[in-house]
Amino acid sequence: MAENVKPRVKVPSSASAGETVQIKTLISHQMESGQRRDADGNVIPRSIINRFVATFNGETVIDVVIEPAVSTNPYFEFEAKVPESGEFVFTWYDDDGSVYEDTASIEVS
Amino acid sequence: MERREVLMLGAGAVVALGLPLPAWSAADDAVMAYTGGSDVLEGGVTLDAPEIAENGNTVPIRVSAEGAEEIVVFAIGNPNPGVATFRFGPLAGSQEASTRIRLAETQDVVAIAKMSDGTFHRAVREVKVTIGGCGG
Amino acid sequence: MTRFALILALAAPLPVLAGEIGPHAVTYDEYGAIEEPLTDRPGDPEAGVVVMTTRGDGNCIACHRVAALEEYPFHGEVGPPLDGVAAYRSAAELRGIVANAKQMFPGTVMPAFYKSEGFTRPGDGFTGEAATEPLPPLLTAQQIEDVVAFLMTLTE
Amino acid sequence: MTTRTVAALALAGLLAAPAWAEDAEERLLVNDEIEITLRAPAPEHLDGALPEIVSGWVYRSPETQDLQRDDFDNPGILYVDQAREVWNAALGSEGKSCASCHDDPESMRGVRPVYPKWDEAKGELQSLEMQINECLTDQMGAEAWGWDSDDMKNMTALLASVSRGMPIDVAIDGPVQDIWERGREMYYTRYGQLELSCASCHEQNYGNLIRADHLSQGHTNGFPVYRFSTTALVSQHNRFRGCIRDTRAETFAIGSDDLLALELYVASRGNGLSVEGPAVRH
Repeated sequence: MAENVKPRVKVPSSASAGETVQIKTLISHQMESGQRRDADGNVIPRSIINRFVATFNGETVIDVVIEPAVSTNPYFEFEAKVPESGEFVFTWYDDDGSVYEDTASIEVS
Repeated sequence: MERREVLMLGAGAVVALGLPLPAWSAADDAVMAYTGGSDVLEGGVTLDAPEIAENGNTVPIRVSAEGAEEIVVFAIGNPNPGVATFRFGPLAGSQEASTRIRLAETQDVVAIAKMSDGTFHRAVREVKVTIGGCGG
Repeated sequence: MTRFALILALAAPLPVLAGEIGPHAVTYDEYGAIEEPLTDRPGDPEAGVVVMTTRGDGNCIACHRVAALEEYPFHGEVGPPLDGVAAYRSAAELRGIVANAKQMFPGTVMPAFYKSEGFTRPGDGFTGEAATEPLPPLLTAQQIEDVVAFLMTLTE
Repeated sequence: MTTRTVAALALAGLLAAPAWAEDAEERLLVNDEIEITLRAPAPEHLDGALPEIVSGWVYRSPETQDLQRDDFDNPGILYVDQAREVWNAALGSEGKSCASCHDDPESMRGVRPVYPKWDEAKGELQSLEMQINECLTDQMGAEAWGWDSDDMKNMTALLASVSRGMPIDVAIDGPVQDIWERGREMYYTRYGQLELSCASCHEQNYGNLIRADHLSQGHTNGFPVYRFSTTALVSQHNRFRGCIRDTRAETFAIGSDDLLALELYVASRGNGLSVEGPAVRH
């Protein structure tokens, strides 16, 4: 597992039914591209987060396939529809098999 | 300046002059592989990116295409042109997303939206990646 | 940088090629100009363009704007624009300025491109490590002549 | 490159000078609450060398500037979060955490603006790094952190973040005066084969482009900074070291008395600008 991987998510705590809300996510990750070389000239192996998925109450909001061209500390911003109160689940998949997850609840009135 | 970039820029100028395009590059193969050779329409998708990126390691981009099932982003001048594929689910509030990407050099960034009716739409933005003044 | 590192590795003491005036032997006139070309071979303006636009070489456009070099992106503003410089400077003056501008303009920020000693904490290229003087100058005698030849094409 | 390609390039209009600073919205309100002072009167000790002092933020592109407006967008805050966890961890033989003596990190508001600072008991000028290590070794019974280690950069970023908006206010008189003068001498010394001083770029040419780099006044109020070039936090000494190396000089060691003197002098040039760290730079 890559070191010090820590997700952050920004989701409003409340919304009205059917409203579109803005979501931001950021995760600390080196996103080693597989293109760089170390001091001895050896290629540093690729090690990235290759997929990011956001769901709300089990339904998909966005599903992103990530290539090494996404920057260190991957950032995503997008919008979600919230028909009722519930929970967002954010999942990041690492090349090394690690899965990082964060959740956020929203109260819909 | 890399040869590939020179070729691409040259191609841009040729298009501007209304001359026939030269042969496809490897990057175009990636686009072709994605669209399966279908016609790609201009417009219907928006790609926002800075005209000049202060550092190629972190270039903010935003893609948007109303009615898209997914939007794929290619960085035509990178060693591997693929950047990201955004698939929008039933609870997407819009077919829009922002992220930060790496660009190896000045180049065209391409967004291709696959619409729910099966058509493909394209937007292209040139991003100039700055050259620092210091160091060798 | 790699290139400089190589030269540094190969070059102590400094070789001065036949038909060249080494950094020590250069004569500046009272205004800081160098009348005599530094090499027997005339400067090549096209080679001068490469020196002027290559990071790690002269990289002149890091500080100077040159309209004739517009196809090379990003020109700096630290020094004056060089458009039309040949209309008001002689080759001897330009040679002197490129070799060591401080002879003409004391206190200028411009580095001396044909100087090999007298530095404070001289380093081994961009490694941050110490280096022993004399150092190879930033540009060779021929590169200086190439740059001067290009600058002399900037008549307007 | 062939002549034809060159012509094509010219037609494609490749050259465009970045001209962003003048258009940038010149206000930085972090998280809609922390007002950052972007311009301040030059300190008297500068004797008119600068008409005013200006934050390096002003010279960055709008896209880079925007990342500093909201902590969520600022990648440097990821490292602040890591330091918050360390803050509460018992680290040494004494079983104490930072929080054991200092409560929460917010209680450290006001510390960052006055460093580097004279330590009366030790009789030495201390950077924030040295003070943190003094806590680790003398109070907590822990190993000192490397000056440029991740733990250290993260912790200095945390301490900076809780003082954001406060004016830099380092003392330059009394016992530190000689050190400050040594720093000033370094600032104006033209090092290396390129014979460039700090002043060559950051006093004589701020606001000008060097190639595509928009030169700033070189203040340190944003340190540690998150730099795109390394996509990591960068300490003040590391940055000084890199600049001096880029003059083709024998550079100075991180943590050396030389760089500490330079740190004090450069900090004093920014007296009056806000603490911004972790700032975002290119």
